Amino acid sequence: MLTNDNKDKLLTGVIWSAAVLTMGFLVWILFYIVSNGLAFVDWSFITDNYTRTGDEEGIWPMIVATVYIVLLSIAIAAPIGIMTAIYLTEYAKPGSKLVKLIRFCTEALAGIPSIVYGLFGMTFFVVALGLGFSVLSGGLTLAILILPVIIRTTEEAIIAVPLSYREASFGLGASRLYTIWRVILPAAMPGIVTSLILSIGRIVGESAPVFLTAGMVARIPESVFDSGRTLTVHLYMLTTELYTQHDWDMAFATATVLVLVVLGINLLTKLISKKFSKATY
Amino acid sequence: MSEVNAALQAQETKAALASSKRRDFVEHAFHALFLLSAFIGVASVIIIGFFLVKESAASFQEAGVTGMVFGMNWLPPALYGIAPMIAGSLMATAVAVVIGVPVGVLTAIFLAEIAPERLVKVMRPAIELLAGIPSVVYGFFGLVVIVPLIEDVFGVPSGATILAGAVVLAVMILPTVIAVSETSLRAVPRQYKEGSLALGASKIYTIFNVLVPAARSGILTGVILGIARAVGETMAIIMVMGNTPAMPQGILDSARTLTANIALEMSYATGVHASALYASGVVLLVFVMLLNGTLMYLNREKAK
Amino acid sequence: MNTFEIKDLDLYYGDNQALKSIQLAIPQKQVTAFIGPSGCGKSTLLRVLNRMNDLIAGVRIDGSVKMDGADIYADVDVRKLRMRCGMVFQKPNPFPMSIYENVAYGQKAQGVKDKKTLDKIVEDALRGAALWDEVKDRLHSHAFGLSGGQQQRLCIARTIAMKPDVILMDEPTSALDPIATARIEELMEDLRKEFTVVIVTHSMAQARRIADKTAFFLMGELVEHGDTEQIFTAPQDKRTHGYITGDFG
Amino acid sequence: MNTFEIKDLDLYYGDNQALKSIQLAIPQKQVTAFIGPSGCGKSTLLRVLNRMNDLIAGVRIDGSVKMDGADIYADVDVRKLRMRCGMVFQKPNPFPMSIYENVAYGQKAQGVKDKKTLDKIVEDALRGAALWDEVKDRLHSHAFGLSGGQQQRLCIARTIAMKPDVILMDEPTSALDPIATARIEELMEDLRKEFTVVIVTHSMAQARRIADKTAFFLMGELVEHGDTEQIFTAPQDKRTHGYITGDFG
Amino acid sequence: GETITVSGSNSMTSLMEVLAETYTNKTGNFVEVQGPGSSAGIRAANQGTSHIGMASRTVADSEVEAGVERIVIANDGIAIVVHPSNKVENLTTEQVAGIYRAEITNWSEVGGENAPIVAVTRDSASGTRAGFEDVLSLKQTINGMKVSAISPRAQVANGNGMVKTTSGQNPRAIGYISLGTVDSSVKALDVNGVDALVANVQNGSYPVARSFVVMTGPKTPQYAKDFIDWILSEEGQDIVAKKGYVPAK
Ligand SMILES: Nc1ncnc2c1ncn2[C@@H]1O[C@H](COP(=O)(O)OP(=O)(O)OP(=O)(O)O)[C@@H](O)[C@H]1O
Ligand SMILES: Nc1ncnc2c1ncn2[C@@H]1O[C@H](COP(=O)(O)OP(=O)(O)OP(=O)(O)O)[C@@H](O)[C@H]1O
Ligand SMILES: [Mg+2]
Ligand SMILES: [Mg+2]
Ligand SMILES: O=P([O-])([O-])[O-]
Repeated sequence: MLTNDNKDKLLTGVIWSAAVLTMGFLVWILFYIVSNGLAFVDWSFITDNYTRTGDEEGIWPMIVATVYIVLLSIAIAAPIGIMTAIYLTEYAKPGSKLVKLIRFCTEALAGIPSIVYGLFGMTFFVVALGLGFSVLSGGLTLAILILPVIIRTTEEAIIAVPLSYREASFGLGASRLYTIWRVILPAAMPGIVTSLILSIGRIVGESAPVFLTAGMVARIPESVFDSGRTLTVHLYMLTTELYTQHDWDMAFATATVLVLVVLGINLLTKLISKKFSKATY
Repeated sequence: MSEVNAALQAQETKAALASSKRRDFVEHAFHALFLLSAFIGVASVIIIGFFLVKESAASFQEAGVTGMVFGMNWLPPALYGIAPMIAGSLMATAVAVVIGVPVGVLTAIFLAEIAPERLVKVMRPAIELLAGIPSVVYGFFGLVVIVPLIEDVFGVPSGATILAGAVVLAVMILPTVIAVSETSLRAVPRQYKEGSLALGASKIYTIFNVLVPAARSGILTGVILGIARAVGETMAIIMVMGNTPAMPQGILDSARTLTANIALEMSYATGVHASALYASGVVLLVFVMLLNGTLMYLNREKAK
Repeated sequence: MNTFEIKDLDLYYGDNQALKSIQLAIPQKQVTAFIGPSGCGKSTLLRVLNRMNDLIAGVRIDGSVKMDGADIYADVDVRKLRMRCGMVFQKPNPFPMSIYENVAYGQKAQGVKDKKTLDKIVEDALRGAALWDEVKDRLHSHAFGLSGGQQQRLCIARTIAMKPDVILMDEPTSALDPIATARIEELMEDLRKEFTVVIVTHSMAQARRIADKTAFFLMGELVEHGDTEQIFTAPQDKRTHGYITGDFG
Repeated sequence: MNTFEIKDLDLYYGDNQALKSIQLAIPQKQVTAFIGPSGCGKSTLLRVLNRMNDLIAGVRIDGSVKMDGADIYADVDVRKLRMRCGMVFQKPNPFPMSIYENVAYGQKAQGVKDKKTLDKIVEDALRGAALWDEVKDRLHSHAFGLSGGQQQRLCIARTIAMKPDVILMDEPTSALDPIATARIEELMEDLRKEFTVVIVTHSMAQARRIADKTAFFLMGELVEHGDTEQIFTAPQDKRTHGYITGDFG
Repeated sequence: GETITVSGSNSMTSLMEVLAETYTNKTGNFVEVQGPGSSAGIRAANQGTSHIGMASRTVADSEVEAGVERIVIANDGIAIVVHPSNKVENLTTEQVAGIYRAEITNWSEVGGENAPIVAVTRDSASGTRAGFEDVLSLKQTINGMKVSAISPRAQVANGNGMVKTTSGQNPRAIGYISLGTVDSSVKALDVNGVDALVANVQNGSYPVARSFVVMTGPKTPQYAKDFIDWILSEEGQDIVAKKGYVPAK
């Protein structure tokens, strides 16, 4: 029979082990990837073209394609998402049927597995609208995919703006629009920026919905109607074609770059929200 | 005299307070714009739903809903049974939950209640990093590390098993479970904790008897979001689970998930075969909707 | 002259009745205090006067509220009403922007853009709120750098800048220290010369110090109202008597 | 006999000093009230007595606090200290479980499992908190079904069930209506027979009604303490006088 | 220059990308290659969504619509591969078929160690798989439709590389991949005693072989057809040979 104190000690031990396990796994994955890949990441790996004749094996075209797709989907989704969040928090009657419908649909969008987005994007944008495998198809598909992330996070940021600001602004006879523009959006800005960066992370990490809509051509897209291969898709392609040790090295190197990109995005989120919160408060 | 004055002032005030229409126009226009934006999300769901149903109709017609959902054999273009894939998805998810949820919840407890603040400052970004790593990287890691490991440890002919998929999924749902659980643990009113400690209860007793029960619905939300993520995961699973379209006999057997089925065959398939893949998507969506429904139900309980 | 005349006012939050057939006249250019125990409806009634309760879903109002003889729940532009009835809240709530921007906010929201006009209005308002001397050298620094008492005066300045007829204050000093409280109470002396002031306070002593008229509420009812001196020295209702002698609350 | 003896106590929240060289003795089996304006440090001092401040990061304490002669900041088991000094909070905070479970909680946390023992303790505690008759038929229904006043008495019962020597109360009636407040005040009469009671209150009237001793705080300092009657009728310090006559606060 | 779009067989992409790049460097016309799989290539040619479709197997008349032209640009063997440590050197076509039908499940049945066989196949509509099934008669008829007879318990890999990784990692695995992609990480078995060599494919003695086919539709522009002509030219066919495939001419 365990005494109370021993039971406490045991449970404390269990909790510590869970934390160690979580961290252990993270360190293991990171170490495995980075230790195998970092040696092959150099400047030319980043800035070189990628050719199948074997002259160049850089990832520059993938970086450019990733940036294009990120910019395009954010440019489409951000205004829509932010305006939706404004509607839900500032205009709609809470609990009305309309809000329920919109919220239900946002939840549904958030729940749809990304492979289904791929399926849909390929049928709708690529074939039905005739956009082909292109940065545009990919950007549109991913825009829908990140819409719920932006809506939810922005909503939370807006709701977190103290009621007292709204009261003060309305109390001074300001209109709703003016209140939103001058007080609410600036105060919610760190949250909004965070939501955008979260979305970037999501886009960078996706693979199936990207290659089913944007294709996988490894060159710098010249227009939004060209196909492009993102970094993650590139890693996926590499892993399905691991022939020589050299192929392995390139896969590890690409994975390392991806991990570093994600790390950079996370740090950026922290930095920006810190900076904003200093600026406004 | 003063009555006349009063009446005059009333009129003046009334006029001064009367609403002006021109200004309201801009307000109305923006109101409409915001509303329109809000409907784009609704429209997207409708279009996606429409296309899925439309595209999957042919296969449901050909094979019948029960023929597909309960069919044991996937041999397009003759047989379109996706029961093995449904089982594969469910088993992989279930095992991932069994592994990932206890570890996740306990880690959340660690972060919210046990860890010194300095450690939390290191761990939280680390866990966010875990959340941001692309699933392809997890799959790659699973393929070259976990799969051979399972071969060695369990002595099975091939390590590409449900267990391998579940381990990878467990790690992938950890960040979701941890983040949501930690938030809800921290949201438990301070009074509960103080009340318990003031009665001389130990920290651990307080955690398991007051904090965790009070945060239960939040923790459940985290678990359900984790399940949704696990059910929807594709690329990592393709790389580690063997993708055999046969009914799995146990967790040390290979299996194919619904998502893997779509990703593996989508670009090849035509006709009814393609339609059957859309049907897999519909089944997947039904799962996720059920999960969402559960979540809404739970949150309604919480609101009470 | 009365600024407000409230007749048969009932107010419900959903099913919960928070105000019960209130009859009350609020005289012009005087300070009227609302007192009563927590939850009795003081804030609710105050917010009826500039229709701030419109922001809360599920609020239902019966009865009539007239401002200078005009029904404010008839077809009026709520924004204009709120410009005429400025409001100061319990916790100082300056906007997260500079001192200047805070005071100019209301005018800018009405479309005033001319810098000179704004400068003048800002200065006048800050003087009116007895804050000018303390901040004139740092008008463009952030409002959050001010102390609690200064922030509250800034909120009063912000309200004065709208040139309202009425200033509504909901426990404006309850979050302040005694010295800051004293400064605001002094300021009230000046304000009453120009504005009709309605103040909610939980401190009977404060009501006694600053109010011309006092209204005592209990559980949504207006128990008694009249001259402050009379309420505190010769209350008509024994509930009022019980409250001011400290039998409950 | 004094239960607590506090000497030269300084307390800092980070750099902010919240208590300044407090000297205070709290006598056994009497009711001691802490009064003073908001933020003066009443709650902080109360929480010093059962080391509840340990939970807050960055708190630093100098000086000595002795309970029955033993230094509670020396090497003591905090859990045992807290069992001896029960605490009742401002807002009733029953746990989200049944009435019975709430009262039995503390004993269970000590490892008591025997049903009979627990039943007895629960009944005694509920009787002690004058709640037994109201809840005896629904011991196993959820505590949130009780009214605010009942919940607060449940929290007192929960504390009594630990058989403490001291009960610390932080504004225990400020969230309650007058009738519930009256019931709790009645209960205090009984409690003082068995326990040393320390109560923080913002209502001077309440302090006067229930306390044997009163201590008046201002900005972290103990201005004056002594017999309640004396503090209210013949305060030694003019700040005390100013406060009780309503000049500030 | 113009952009020529090519899509289809995954096995053909590694060859096609080299051809494309050489051609682009030569003419300035960009060739875009997507490699989702042979069936997608056939569909692309039928629907005209790409200029050129690719299939790594023979395409039947019934599969293409009128106006779609099929051109063989190369021939390729399908290598049966195992882990380099596997002692088995040779299998007959019957044995291979037996393994994939799951009639042979242990390496000892075909002269190897006593260990279970892990069969790895490609996804159901891969050209490599179709070619493999054709040659080994791995077909069965169900509901009047010809479908694969490969056991559903065989693992499915979504590309030549994935098959290779699995066979190269697992000593019990067997798989099949395009001969042009074989290297030292796996061991290619002899089939019916014939070495898996390009020469043996060319002279017809190696039994498991298929054609690389490109398809053009009525909408395919001349500049895309020029690309195919160039592939069939000496220069193009040289590259085919250099990459380890059998030239069509
Ligand atoms: N937004 C709201 N929704 C529902 N009920 C409310 C709301 N605001 C106030 N109430 C209820 O209306 C009643 C009156 O509240 P009000 O805030 O006017 O009291 P008060 O006299 O200002 O009290 P206090 O001194 O605590 O500020 C209370 O019972 C309160 O619970
Ligand atoms: N957790 C904390 N961290 C930092 N400062 C604190 C903390 N809690 C209280 N303080 C500060 O310590 C001082 C005393 O606070 P305390 O809560 O003891 O006052 P109080 O007399 O109980 O006031 P009230 O009547 O409002 O409850 C205040 O200035 C307060 O801001
Ligand atoms: Mg109020
Ligand atoms: Mg306090
Ligand atoms: O060449 P395939 O990828 O279709 O086998």
